[in-house]
Amino acid sequence: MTVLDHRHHTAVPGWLPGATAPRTDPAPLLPDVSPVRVLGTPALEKYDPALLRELYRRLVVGRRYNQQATTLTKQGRLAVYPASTGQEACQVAAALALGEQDWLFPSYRDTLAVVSRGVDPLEALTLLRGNAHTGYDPRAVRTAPLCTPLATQAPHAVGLAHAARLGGEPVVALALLGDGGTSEGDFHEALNFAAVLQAPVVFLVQNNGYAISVPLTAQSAAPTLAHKAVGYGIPGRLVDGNDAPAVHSVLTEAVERARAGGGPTLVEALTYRIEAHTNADDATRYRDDTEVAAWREHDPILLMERALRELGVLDDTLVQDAADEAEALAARMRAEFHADAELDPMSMFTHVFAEPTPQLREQADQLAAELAAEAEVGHR
Amino acid sequence: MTVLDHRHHTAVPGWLPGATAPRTDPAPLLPDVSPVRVLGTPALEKYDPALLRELYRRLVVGRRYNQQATTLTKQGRLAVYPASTGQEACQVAAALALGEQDWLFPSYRDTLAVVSRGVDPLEALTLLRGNAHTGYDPRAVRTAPLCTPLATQAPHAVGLAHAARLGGEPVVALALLGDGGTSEGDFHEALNFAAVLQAPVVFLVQNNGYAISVPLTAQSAAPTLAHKAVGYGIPGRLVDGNDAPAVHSVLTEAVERARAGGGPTLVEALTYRIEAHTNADDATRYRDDTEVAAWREHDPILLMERALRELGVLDDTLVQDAADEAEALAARMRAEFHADAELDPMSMFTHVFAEPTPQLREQADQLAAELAAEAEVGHR
Amino acid sequence: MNEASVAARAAAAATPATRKSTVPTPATPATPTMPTTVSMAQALNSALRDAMRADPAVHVLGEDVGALGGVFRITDGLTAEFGPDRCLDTPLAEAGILGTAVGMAMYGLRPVVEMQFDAFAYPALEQLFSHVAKMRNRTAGRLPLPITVRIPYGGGIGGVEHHSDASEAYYTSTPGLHVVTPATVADAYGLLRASIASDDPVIFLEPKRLYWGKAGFDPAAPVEPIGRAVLRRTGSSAVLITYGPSLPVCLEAAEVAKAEGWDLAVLDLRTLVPFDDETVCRVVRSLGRAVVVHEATGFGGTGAEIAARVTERCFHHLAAPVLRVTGFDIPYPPPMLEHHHLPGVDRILDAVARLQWED
Amino acid sequence: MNEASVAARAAAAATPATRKSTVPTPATPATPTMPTTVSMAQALNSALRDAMRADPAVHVLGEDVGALGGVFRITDGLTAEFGPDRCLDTPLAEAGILGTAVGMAMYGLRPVVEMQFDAFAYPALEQLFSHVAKMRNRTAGRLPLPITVRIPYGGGIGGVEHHSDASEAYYTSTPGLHVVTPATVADAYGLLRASIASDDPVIFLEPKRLYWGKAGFDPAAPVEPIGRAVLRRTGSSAVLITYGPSLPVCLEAAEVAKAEGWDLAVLDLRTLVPFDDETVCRVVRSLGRAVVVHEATGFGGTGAEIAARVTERCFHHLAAPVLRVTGFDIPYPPPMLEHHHLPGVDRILDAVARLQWED
Ligand SMILES: Cc1ncc(C[n+]2csc(CCOP(=O)(O)OP(=O)(O)O)c2C)c(N)n1
Ligand SMILES: Cc1ncc(C[n+]2csc(CCOP(=O)(O)OP(=O)(O)O)c2C)c(N)n1
Ligand SMILES: [Mg+2]
Ligand SMILES: [Mg+2]
Repeated sequence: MTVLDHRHHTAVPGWLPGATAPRTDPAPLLPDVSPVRVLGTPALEKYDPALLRELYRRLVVGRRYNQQATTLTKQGRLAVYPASTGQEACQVAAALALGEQDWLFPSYRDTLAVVSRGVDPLEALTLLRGNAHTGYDPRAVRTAPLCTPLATQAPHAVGLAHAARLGGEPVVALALLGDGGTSEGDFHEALNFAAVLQAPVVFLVQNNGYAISVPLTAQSAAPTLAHKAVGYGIPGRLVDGNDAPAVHSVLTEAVERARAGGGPTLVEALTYRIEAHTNADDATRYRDDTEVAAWREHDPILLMERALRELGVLDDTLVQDAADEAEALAARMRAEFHADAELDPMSMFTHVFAEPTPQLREQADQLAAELAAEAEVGHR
Repeated sequence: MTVLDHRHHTAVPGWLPGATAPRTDPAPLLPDVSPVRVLGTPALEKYDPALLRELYRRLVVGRRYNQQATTLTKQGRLAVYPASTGQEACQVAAALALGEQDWLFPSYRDTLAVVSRGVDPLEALTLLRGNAHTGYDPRAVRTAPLCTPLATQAPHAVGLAHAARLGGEPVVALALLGDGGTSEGDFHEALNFAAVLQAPVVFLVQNNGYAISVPLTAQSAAPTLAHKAVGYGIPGRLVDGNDAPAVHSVLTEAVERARAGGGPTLVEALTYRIEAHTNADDATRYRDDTEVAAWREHDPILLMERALRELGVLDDTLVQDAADEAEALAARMRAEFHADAELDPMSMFTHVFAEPTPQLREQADQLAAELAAEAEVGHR
Repeated sequence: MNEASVAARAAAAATPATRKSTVPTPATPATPTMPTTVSMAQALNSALRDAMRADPAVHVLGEDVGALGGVFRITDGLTAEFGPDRCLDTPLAEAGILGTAVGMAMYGLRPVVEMQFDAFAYPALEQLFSHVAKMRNRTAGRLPLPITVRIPYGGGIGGVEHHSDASEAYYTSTPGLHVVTPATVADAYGLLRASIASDDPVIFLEPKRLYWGKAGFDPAAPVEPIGRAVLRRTGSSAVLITYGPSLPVCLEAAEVAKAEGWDLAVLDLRTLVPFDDETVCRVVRSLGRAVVVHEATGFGGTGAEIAARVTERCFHHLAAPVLRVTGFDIPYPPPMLEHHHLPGVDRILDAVARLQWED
Repeated sequence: MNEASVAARAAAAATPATRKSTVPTPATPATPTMPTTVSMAQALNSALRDAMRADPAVHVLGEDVGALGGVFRITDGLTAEFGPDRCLDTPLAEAGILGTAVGMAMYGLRPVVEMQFDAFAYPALEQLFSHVAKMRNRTAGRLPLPITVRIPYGGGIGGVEHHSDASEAYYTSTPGLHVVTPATVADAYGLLRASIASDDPVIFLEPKRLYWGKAGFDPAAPVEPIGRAVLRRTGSSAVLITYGPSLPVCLEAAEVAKAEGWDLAVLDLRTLVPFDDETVCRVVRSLGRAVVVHEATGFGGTGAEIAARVTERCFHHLAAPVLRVTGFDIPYPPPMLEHHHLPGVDRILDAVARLQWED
């Protein structure tokens, strides 16, 4: 069967005057302008308590992961760390909304989502530690490399999802993006390709209010970023990004629609970057502490703990268990990152091509000779 | 006064939960899904008859221009011609909607708009004749060079409009684009910049149903291309692109809103490319004659003549006058293009930089010597 | 200039004795209707078709590659034979096309991307430089990207601005990319098959102005692999080192040079990356004089690399500096002037004359 | 390595006698608080400020150039002094930034664009290659684009992937662009002022790893104009030809070489386009031996052009081939390995040793 048959170049429907009805009804594509929220609302009661507890546990562990990684930068064990502190609900819900066969396309800020997907922190953090570009096997864990050039991972997600669909596999790709990333041309091209191909892909924009120092008001004049969806003919959804169950349910719905052949969805999650852009950034230059303080009140873990206790699905034991697991992870990270990374300079030549070119072989020989000479000197 | 004061990095409004109302009300931004049309409707009666006659006259002249240019390709006097036959209403209305101080940013298909703006066909067509890249003085005629890399002229229009606004001049920029061009990243980035800067710029997408061979259905899944506007927080408008007064009025409204500080507008005009993509294209490979025939019935000149006669603002004399002017233009084009273009190979070096580099001077000397040697041989 | 005769001459000049195959034996036989004399465009079309027949992972995507068959008809008939799933008319967005191809390759497909013209590949350069060229390396070999990016390049066809850029330097100076450019009909087929079969990304530069030149051609005949230069004409005086669009003019110059007493060899590089130092240096050392010819602008052009590395490696064999004959350091001129920009026979022979024959 | 002392040494090595000014006399005096010893970052900041004071047509735009002052603080304080109209935080889209700058320049402004890092200029390459580099030419001189594109480039600062590309070859091989790269504090100021004052587009490459090196500096002191190379150290054995980020390591190598009996000259190109053939060839002819040093990958790098053109022009003065010491032909490695990739003193001296001293 030809998947793309519906695109066959037959007549051009709807473009003769008198037949200008839209190709898609825009109404269902438009996001509700009040974001989906379930914490603190009766909707929460419909959730599986096991899922709620799982989300909570992962949030707590995730927060500790963020803190530990930030500490490691101060100790010089990580070169740089873009923390997702405050955005853990998005990170954790993104990982949980995917099945094992699905693919995650993270950005540099999304190591927590990668870790939540089961990748060891030591492997997830090589890029930021500085010992290797990508520390995990993307195919094995169905997670693309952390992507730094903004929005460039979005078309990759589309291509992978499209290929999987052509191959008849029920794979969904989830691309993580920031509010700033939505301004890049690649974002636009990816959403348009996804819509035209009806690729099983979900785009999650974590709108944390800033692209480094640039606030959203200087980034976009859209009613919401989710409103961008209608321009591609796909549904847009707005969700409280600090409400883990809400993010999870919006993403799950989008993932399942994509898996069922319903095409892509754009989800905007409203959240906040509590830390500076990275440890190298000075956030006092562009935002007030009062703003941060206000968002600390809307902390995803605080909200979650309060709501789950109210609902009666969380007790002190579970809270303690989560805290213990978090500490265990932190301890493991400290131990692992305080050991020096193993480095092999010759590896620089190994994976440029399937086979090194004659030129690379020459250059590798040159470096090997230099290293041998240095070792010689060191030895003497 | 600081024009961009409203973008000052103060608080981030609307992003704390409980305050998630959209930054712009989306409703007025959404296009009406039935395109604006005035021909054949009572609305036409509200138009200034002088304007209607002017539009008619220009349409007739424009059609003849398209035909003559196409003929010139067959005679080898133009290297290539992307005709706007069938799209004359958009071309003519675009030129007329602008004041003299305004700037037009045309694509390769828009030479008729350039000519309608007052540029001599000989100058407007150098690119397609092959003797020079740009034949006119863009500053003198406030018309950017014909742009071939798709959508790349859109950010130029934004930058120029923004600069004029900063300079306090009431200049509006109008960028012409095709349906295919809306898929490019530059389209997206330009619209976003325009919206954020509130630049006085209007984007007119001539949706002629095809990007070379690719039909709109394979280009976009949007309800209409005008729906893309809402994702930038600017108004989108849909208009019958073969209805010259309707295009003129939608554009004029957008231009005047921009001039008054109301920001950018995206206009989609529904039209059809009657000829092949260019004379080098074979349209039978991807579309049916029946489709073309249907659109010939909805011809912009046919529609206009019928409606104006009905309204009683057009008579045989005016029709004849327009036809005469069209023939005069065609005759002038034949005469001018049948003369060989004057060419100066040394001009290749003149405008690379303000001052030729030493390297370019050497290379110019080399070419001059070669030409002298050739002339010598020719002379003997 | 007669493209067909030049191409035929070029094909004849190849040395069949040294040929060996890297092209995988097609699972299905080559198009049975293959004529014995075909244009380079037809050979490329056959290569795509045969590759798609041989391997279901091969997918073609780009602008107008479907019903139209591409503006140069290189993909003619592919959608008809393989359906739109295998040969996809994409939306008009080159970064999107290449980025989508990256994702497809991550999944395990073997995408062949068509860029419509040289300058229209520029929107995709971020995807190319930051992902395509680096993905294998940045994942320690775990995510190779077997993508072929076909780019019709160069001038000489009367194209208007942005349609004639010889853009190879952008690719050759980017580590992680193979850069291949055929100059003969047989190489067009053989090198494209080899590029598609390669597990590394290949920038496959198609010389537009050779598309219509015809030559006798047998798709089953093996060609030299990627990475090997081929001597198209032997000679005893000096060697013209060239590739792609400039091979015919070099062969013509060598012909004309005979009258001036020079017996010029002509070396067709075929692959710019990886560079065939061995063959190039062997020829240069034996002759002691070399001129590099390409139509791209000279400053920072690929010819600079060729001249520099040949000089580094053959210095004491050189009777004269390695000279370069290239396009001028200017934006590509309007079509009516392009013949003044492109290296012609006279300009090549002027350079040969400067090879210090006196000593 | 001590950046400050290297920069100071570099500044001291400049030959004041040959200096002349191209920097327009500022309408307003230079920042009165200018300390006598400043970092390159501060000098660049002063250059922007002084240019903006001198000419209201100068506008700065880019990502985070406002309140933050840029990630490297080069635009620090500009929005505070000139307001957001003159120093604009743009949306995050490099093609949009450069395309908007093109439109601003068409209107008559003199935009200075900041690209945040080398690899993040790639999305803007279509605008750069197809418009910025060509606009003057394609309009027969009627639409010059006096745009300066500032790009922090190169490695050595422990940056993660995509933050350390030495991308100059893409720019130097594009006709229509000037390419300037300072290596000293004084040049950072003087060349940036001259670039902004230029009526042609200038790619202004700022060596990231020299940002924090300090040197004594007087903004009123004239520097050599764009297009002139400067000998930073005289020598009698051979010359190291370099630019931007590699100047300090070349000066260091020259220092170390003394112990091995070589008296090396060090030539700082300062401008890659237009190239100063005159100065470079004068030095090479007088010494007969040269090594080109840059950190960008070697194959197709700017060093190839330098080696090729120097050889073409100085062939009979050369005692040895012009050698190149460059980064390897690999994607930029992770920070913990970068010192193995970047040319160091030993690698440079190894090349010097290969300059065939025996004859
Ligand atoms: C193409 C590109 N341009 C610029 C940068 C530099 N940069 C890194 S992060 C960043 C801000 C991103 O903001 P956003 O998308 O909102 O993500 P966040 O950091 O808030 O998670 C910028 C400008 C980049 N990585 N890629
Ligand atoms: C960046 C870029 N990619 C590809 C092309 C080649 N090309 C020229 S016209 C065209 C189709 C444009 O379609 P559309 O925008 O609908 O305009 P139309 O030709 O219908 O007026 C294409 C693909 C180009 N000019 N620029
Ligand atoms: Mg953000
Ligand atoms: Mg169209």
